[in-house]
Amino acid sequence: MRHFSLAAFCLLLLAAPFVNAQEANEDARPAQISIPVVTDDAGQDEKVMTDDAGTIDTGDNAWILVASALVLFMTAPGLAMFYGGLVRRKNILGVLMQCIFLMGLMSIVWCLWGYSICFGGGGDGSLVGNFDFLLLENVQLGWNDGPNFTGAVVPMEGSIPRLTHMLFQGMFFIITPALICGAFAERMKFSTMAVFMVLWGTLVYCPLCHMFWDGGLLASWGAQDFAGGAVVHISSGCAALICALMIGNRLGHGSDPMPPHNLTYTAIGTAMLWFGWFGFNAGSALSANGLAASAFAATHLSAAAGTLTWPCIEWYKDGKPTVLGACSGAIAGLACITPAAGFISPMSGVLVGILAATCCYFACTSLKSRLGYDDSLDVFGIHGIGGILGMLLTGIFASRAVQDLNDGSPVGLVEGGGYDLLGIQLMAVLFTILLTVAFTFILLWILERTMGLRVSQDEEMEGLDLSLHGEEGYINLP
Amino acid sequence: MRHFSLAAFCLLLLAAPFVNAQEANEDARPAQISIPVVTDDAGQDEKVMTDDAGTIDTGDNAWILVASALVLFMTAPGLAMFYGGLVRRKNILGVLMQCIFLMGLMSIVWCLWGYSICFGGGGDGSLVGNFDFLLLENVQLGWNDGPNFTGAVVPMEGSIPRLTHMLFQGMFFIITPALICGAFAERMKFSTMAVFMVLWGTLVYCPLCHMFWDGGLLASWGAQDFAGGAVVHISSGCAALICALMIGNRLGHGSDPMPPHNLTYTAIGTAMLWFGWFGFNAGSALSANGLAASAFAATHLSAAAGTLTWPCIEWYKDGKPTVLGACSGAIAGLACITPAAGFISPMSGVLVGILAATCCYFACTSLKSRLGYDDSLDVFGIHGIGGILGMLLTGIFASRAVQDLNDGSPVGLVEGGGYDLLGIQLMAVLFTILLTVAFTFILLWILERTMGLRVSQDEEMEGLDLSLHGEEGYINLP
Amino acid sequence: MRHFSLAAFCLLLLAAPFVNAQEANEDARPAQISIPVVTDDAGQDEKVMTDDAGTIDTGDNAWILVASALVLFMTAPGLAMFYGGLVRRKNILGVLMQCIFLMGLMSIVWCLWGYSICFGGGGDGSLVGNFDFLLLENVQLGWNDGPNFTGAVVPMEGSIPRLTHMLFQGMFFIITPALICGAFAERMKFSTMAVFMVLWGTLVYCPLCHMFWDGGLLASWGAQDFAGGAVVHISSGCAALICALMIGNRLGHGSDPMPPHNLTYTAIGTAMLWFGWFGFNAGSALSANGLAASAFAATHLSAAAGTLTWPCIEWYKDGKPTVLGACSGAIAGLACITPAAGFISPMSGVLVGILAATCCYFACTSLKSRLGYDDSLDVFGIHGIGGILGMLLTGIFASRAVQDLNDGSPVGLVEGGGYDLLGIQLMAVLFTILLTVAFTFILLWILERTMGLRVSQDEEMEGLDLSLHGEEGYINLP
Amino acid sequence: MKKVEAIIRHFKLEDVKNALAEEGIQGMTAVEVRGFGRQKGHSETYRGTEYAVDFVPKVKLEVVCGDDVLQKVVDTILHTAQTGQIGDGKIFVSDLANAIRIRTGEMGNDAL
Amino acid sequence: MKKVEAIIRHFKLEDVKNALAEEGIQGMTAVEVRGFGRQKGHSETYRGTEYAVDFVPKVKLEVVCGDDVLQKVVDTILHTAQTGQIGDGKIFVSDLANAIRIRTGEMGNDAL
Amino acid sequence: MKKVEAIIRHFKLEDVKNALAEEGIQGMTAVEVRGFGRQKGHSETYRGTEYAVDFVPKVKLEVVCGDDVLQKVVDTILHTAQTGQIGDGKIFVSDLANAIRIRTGEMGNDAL
Ligand SMILES: Nc1ncnc2c1ncn2[C@@H]1O[C@H](COP(=O)(O)OP(=O)(O)O)[C@@H](O)[C@H]1O
Ligand SMILES: Nc1ncnc2c1ncn2[C@@H]1O[C@H](COP(=O)(O)OP(=O)(O)O)[C@@H](O)[C@H]1O
Ligand SMILES: Nc1ncnc2c1ncn2[C@@H]1O[C@H](COP(=O)(O)OP(=O)(O)O)[C@@H](O)[C@H]1O
Repeated sequence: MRHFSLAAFCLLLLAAPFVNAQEANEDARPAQISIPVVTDDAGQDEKVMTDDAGTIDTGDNAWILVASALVLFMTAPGLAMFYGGLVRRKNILGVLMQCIFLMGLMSIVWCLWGYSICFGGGGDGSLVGNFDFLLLENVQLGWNDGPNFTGAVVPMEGSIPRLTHMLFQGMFFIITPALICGAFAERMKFSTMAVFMVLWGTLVYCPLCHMFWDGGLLASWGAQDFAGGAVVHISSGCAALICALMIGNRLGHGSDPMPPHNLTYTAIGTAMLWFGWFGFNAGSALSANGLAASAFAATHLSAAAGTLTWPCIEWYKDGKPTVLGACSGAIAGLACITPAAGFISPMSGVLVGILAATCCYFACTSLKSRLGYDDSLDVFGIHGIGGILGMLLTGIFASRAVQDLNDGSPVGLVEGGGYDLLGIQLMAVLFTILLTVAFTFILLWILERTMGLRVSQDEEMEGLDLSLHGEEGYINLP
Repeated sequence: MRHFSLAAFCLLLLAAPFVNAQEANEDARPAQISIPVVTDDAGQDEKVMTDDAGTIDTGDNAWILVASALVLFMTAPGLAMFYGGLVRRKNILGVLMQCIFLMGLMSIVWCLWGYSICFGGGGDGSLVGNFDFLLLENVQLGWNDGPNFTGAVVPMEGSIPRLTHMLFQGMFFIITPALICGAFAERMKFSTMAVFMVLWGTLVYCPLCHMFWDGGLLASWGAQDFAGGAVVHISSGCAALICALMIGNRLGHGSDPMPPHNLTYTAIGTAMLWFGWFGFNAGSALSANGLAASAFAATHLSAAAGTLTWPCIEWYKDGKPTVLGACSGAIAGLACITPAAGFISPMSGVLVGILAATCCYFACTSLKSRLGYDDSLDVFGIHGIGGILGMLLTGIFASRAVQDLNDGSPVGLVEGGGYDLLGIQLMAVLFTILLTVAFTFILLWILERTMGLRVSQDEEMEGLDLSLHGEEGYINLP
Repeated sequence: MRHFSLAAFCLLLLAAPFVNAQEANEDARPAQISIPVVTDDAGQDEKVMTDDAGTIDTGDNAWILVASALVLFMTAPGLAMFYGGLVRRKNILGVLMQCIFLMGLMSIVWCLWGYSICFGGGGDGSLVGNFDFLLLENVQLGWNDGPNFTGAVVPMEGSIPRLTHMLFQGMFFIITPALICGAFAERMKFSTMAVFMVLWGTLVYCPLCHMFWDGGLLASWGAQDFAGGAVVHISSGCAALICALMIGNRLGHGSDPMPPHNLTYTAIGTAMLWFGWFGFNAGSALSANGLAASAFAATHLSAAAGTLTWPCIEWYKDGKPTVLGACSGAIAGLACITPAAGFISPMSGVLVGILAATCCYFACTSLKSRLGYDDSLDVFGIHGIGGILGMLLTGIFASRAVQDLNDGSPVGLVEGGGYDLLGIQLMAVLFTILLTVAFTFILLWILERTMGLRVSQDEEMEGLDLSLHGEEGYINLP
Repeated sequence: MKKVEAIIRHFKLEDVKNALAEEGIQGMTAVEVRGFGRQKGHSETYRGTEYAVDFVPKVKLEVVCGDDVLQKVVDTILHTAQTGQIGDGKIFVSDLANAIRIRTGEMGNDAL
Repeated sequence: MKKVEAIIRHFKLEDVKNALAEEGIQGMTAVEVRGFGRQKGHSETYRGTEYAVDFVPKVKLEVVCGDDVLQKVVDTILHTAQTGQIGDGKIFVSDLANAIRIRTGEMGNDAL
Repeated sequence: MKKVEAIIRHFKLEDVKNALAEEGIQGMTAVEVRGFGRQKGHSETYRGTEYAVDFVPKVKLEVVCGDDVLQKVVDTILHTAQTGQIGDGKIFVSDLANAIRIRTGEMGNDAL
């Protein structure tokens, strides 16, 4: 009964395309013609079957399709296991459910309106995209009955079908909200979580994504975010902090022990995230070119450096290197290299990883315990801090050898490009933080007063697995 | 002693190529010349090394190789974890063993005769392929000593080596039997299982595969099955139903609680299946083209819609959305979109997912409990029903924009193509069900009277892990 | 305190690039010009942005990037789960930590000097590579300010960027040491392990790698190792044997039961290794061509045959086929086909798999128990024996249809190429074993006298998870 | 008051619990245990190394009851848990000095 | 000497342990158990098949103590483990014939 | 009849079981427990948050035996389980009113 609001909402959401999909198909025909990059829309006889071999680079398309799969793999099983292992046994399914349900929910939002708001275009300096791609119009394959050409058309984005681009970017739209879940793990109401994520995705993620990656405001400033340091990590990290502050600490936080219930899952999840991150970062080259290889290498080396650094700090300070430390270091390195991967050289990635692990280590240990908030799985400490650091380091290490942003002049601070880029990056970071914090706060404020953010004390005590989902993670009966 | 029949059988099977492989190599040479698509078999000097760069599209080949790996990944760890989590702890290894052993067994069958029976050609309307590809003759790389050309030849299948095609399709030959295992989980004799699968694969899967995908009978009717809605899901689903009926219910079914012993595995397995399914469906385009992207998108959106729909139904009916519901919905959506993925537009995939989850939900809950059979892991309820539905929905949603089946005229019911395709699809579904049910019944009937289908009561009670394999899944001793 | 030596060492290691990286960037410019394969370094106007589309084959690059990711996936989660499941519960994190930490450590060593020593060139018959690629100089994208061309240059290796090659090969540099960890599982000091691996990688792996794969000594003999039968498997297997002998048996070995604590992990890990091995072997074609497809198929069929053979032997001998047997057989088949994958036809792969599983079965059961050493997870029995067998079988089954090594004349023994190749392979195997055994022994001898190889008895009894890392794998408190 | 500890087969737990509940027993506690006894364990073989598992998984059910119902409890368990095969388990009965319900502080038979 | 067995809620274990330790109790042993009682379990539904879990997870804490401190131990547990809701658990007290410290062979109260 | 409950170190279980079996003890039951005592637990640190684990894993071995063999059982356990280090555990002995073999219904010493 009391969850009915969301149930209704979800059904509504699901029903929407039922009404519109066919329209979309109808509408698509005339509109398709105006797509600038259609394949072979001239110089062919009428009634030609889809022949896109001329323009699609199959290598690029293969790579981005694989990268899309890899990014989905990051959310589940990757993040699901990483986070799942860190909570207490009674909440493991709560975490898994958030990840898997978000895979469904955000994908539907993405195809309905998300992609359009992000990548619909909108001109230089715009804040959101326009509605050209609503319901995947002009994205899915279309049919052209025009005078010059009759046949199927494949809307393109560079050398790959726009559908591939939509898929790849759509996977980012899943993992970003999923990352936030770490902040309110073990106590968030499921219905509120779902509604919050739909709104947050629409109001925070989409504009940021557009502003950085679709020629929007921040892009027009010259801000650079290769694969989502700001769009994904700062946004989710800051949102997580606000979530943690507004939903409050877990019952027993600070007094009861809440050790990870299954560090093997966390370690396995880390490795899966690392694996998937290659798709995330190297896929962001949108081509299987040298840039992709460079981003791949930078990503790998930063992760590697992080994996070494964090446990070495622990070793030095506490006498023992921990598995969770190695995992945290890897993720910190990966989050931090994300904005930089396609701008800096792989060897600089090693430095990025070292700095990332060091800063995140202190954020997760000293800072958090001093401030006392319960960002349960350290989303802010790792993704927030890592993302901010990475955006700034991009300004420092960016090299024209990797991407020639300045017509042949040096780019980053280190290679002699001056403070320009660093300054812009700083502004972009501040902008991202502000926007995220403001919207997240408002959304949660409203949701707290309407649906409520938190499960009841009894439910929290019983564990979300039983109280929210009526299931248990492990049942060892014979 | 009493398992000796299979042991012998297996060893025999393994010994076969020992005898024949070299013959194959010998024979291959003259035969190879007759392969229509050899690479550069003219216009080159003698003694040229393999040079296939001219004809192989590396992008396509890369994509299908990756897709092959992904489809294998579906069987294990994907399906192995998905199914493994659903059984009781004492049978977890039984499930894993079935999956892994089948990976071995079916692959060997495939290279010996399976691929040839499926894809050997045989002309319009044929029921099985011929024996041109036995022992991978004319599939593996060959050596040509002919008058015009001396050197290695790469048999091709479109823009990819036939070997790649063989690999990709071979992975389907593994997962289809593995899917059936869900029906008789926790009680099937291992030796009988192995023999049954070899026979079933040969007598049911191969003909169906040929008839749909190698220009056989059903293809000549015009029936469409993009990636295996009938060949894989209806066939395994219906076989599963017959298995469940003939082997009988588990001891204690209906009285003893038999909850999933590890839903975390099931959830992780689901995510892995989703990931692998991209290879399954988008790989079925056999190219990294726009069709692959479209099939990928349709697959993803259908899975997403299923993931939302099933738990929302539970939420509405029982008050709690469950993780198993989300997982089941995802799999239902994926199974259902399989035949349709390359014919319908991605937005229609959303509808397919919603319908799939809804129908499968009722099949797994109301229908099964009413009829009382023990299809233990709901293979029929999800794959059977999902596959049937998907085949029919293909007739409804198929769009010429995705595949222009009708020379530019509308294809599916919705876009105005009339009932033609839908009718054919219905016929093909009925044909598939009939053939599967008949052969599965006959095979099991014979096996029941010879080897026996079921382990003894004691063995079932002790659990298959110990009784069949002499091992335990989890040993928590220090 | 007593681990300080390594801590210091690691930090030093990490600090190194801090000092040198910029130099590298500076130095790179003039050096880059001398790279033979730079992209479009002539015939273009000045100030051209990186344009590598002309030379990079995106299909090949996509495939090798994916393959790199797959090989990393082998180490963790693949090997980590495979090995992790086999130890006792109290040591699971010890295993995971070794894998994950090595992912970090070896990657850093690789980019600093490893790649250069392996692939720096050095002329026919050389023992190690030269230092051209130290700190990824001439590997990462460079900037050229020369007279003919100003812009970014992408150093190439065939049709892929050298960075891609570096990444792919770097993943081998991770998994080889990780494989060794199985020998001294549950008792090795973590600090010593780290130092040993850095030295072993540099002194054993790198020279072997260079001698086989970069035109070094063994290559000049004509020895063939497609994907690492000697470089990876013999080297790790033999090193493992020496480790097991020198570190001594686990406390209670032979008396206390030490069954695998989680065979489900082992089974899942096996499937993941199988999946990743496609990247390992088929990726070693360094192109998405017909050879890649052939290697992929041979790999798959050998794994399949091994998966069948091992449990069938058990079935025959002990009455029950086991899951661990199927997994071991798969890995044996995979290890054994590794050197042969790109030289023999897929059908021969079936035979390789059968022989591999048979030999490794007897090595792991009869041989080991007779000799009494505690190679805890059978690294020698599976990888060592498998690798040796595979190298020899390459000489027997190699076929000119797959790789025309002899200008059109038959290659392997079976197709009539005589004993030449077999002889060379045998010599190469002996050389590999000798070199590995000698260096491994010396390294361990020194380390035993300086850092100590083994944890204290108390630490071993308590389990490495708590004693070395201060964590527990599974905490089932509420 | 008596404490009845019954070591039984796993798959009998539900039956025994239901039978006891029908007899009016309102509470009981179950623990996973491993038993060594006449019922031999099994041996597992991992890559040729045999490993004898002498302990077999059992469930121990603890029921605290008044002296009056002791016989009923023991009989019920005896009947429901019996299969007649070696390894059916044991019932151990011991005296209990006191029982207290934590929620209310009630003592003795009232606490059950 | 007495043996006190307290079946309590999971999340009370730390509190009870700390409270006992403060009272000078130097040792105790905890076991994971599953309890059946007035506190109803829950029902889980897996693909429409409902499955009633009558046993709820509890912890059994065993404390062996001298007769003199028995009351203190019982009271401490009673206070700390109480929430007032059904399912708080029970305390069972029984006599113990002897206690021996394995390390030293000490017996009786000295062994605790 | 007596019930001997021995809380011992994990890795001593096999030794103790074998030693007891050699002494003619035909049955026993083991449970995983967590013990709190003089032997300090350890502290684990997860991302800087220290978490003290006061309970250490132990095994509780329950042996029911006739009064005549009690001493032998206790001595055997004492000798086999001893390492001399803090944390070796305890042996608790209590009286048992009755023992019944479920399979046959035999009572008392015959049931063991
Ligand atoms: N002396 C004993 N003390 C404690 N537990 C015992 C004793 N003897 C048997 N048990 C328990 O009873 C179980 C069944 O005993 P067993 O001898 O195997 O069969 P049965 O009771 O049918 O003769 C054992 O697994 C063990 O847990
Ligand atoms: N007669 C009994 N014998 C053994 N354990 C009991 C008995 N009655 C209750 N218990 C244990 O006490 C726990 C709490 O009992 P319950 O009846 O649910 O609540 P309350 O004690 O508050 O009335 C049960 O879960 C069970 O473990
Ligand atoms: N009073 C007690 N009641 C129940 N169990 C106890 C008691 N004291 C100790 N134990 C158990 O005995 C174990 C060993 O006790 P400990 O004090 O650590 O060492 P030692 O027996 O060598 O002095 C503890 O872990 C605990 O399980």
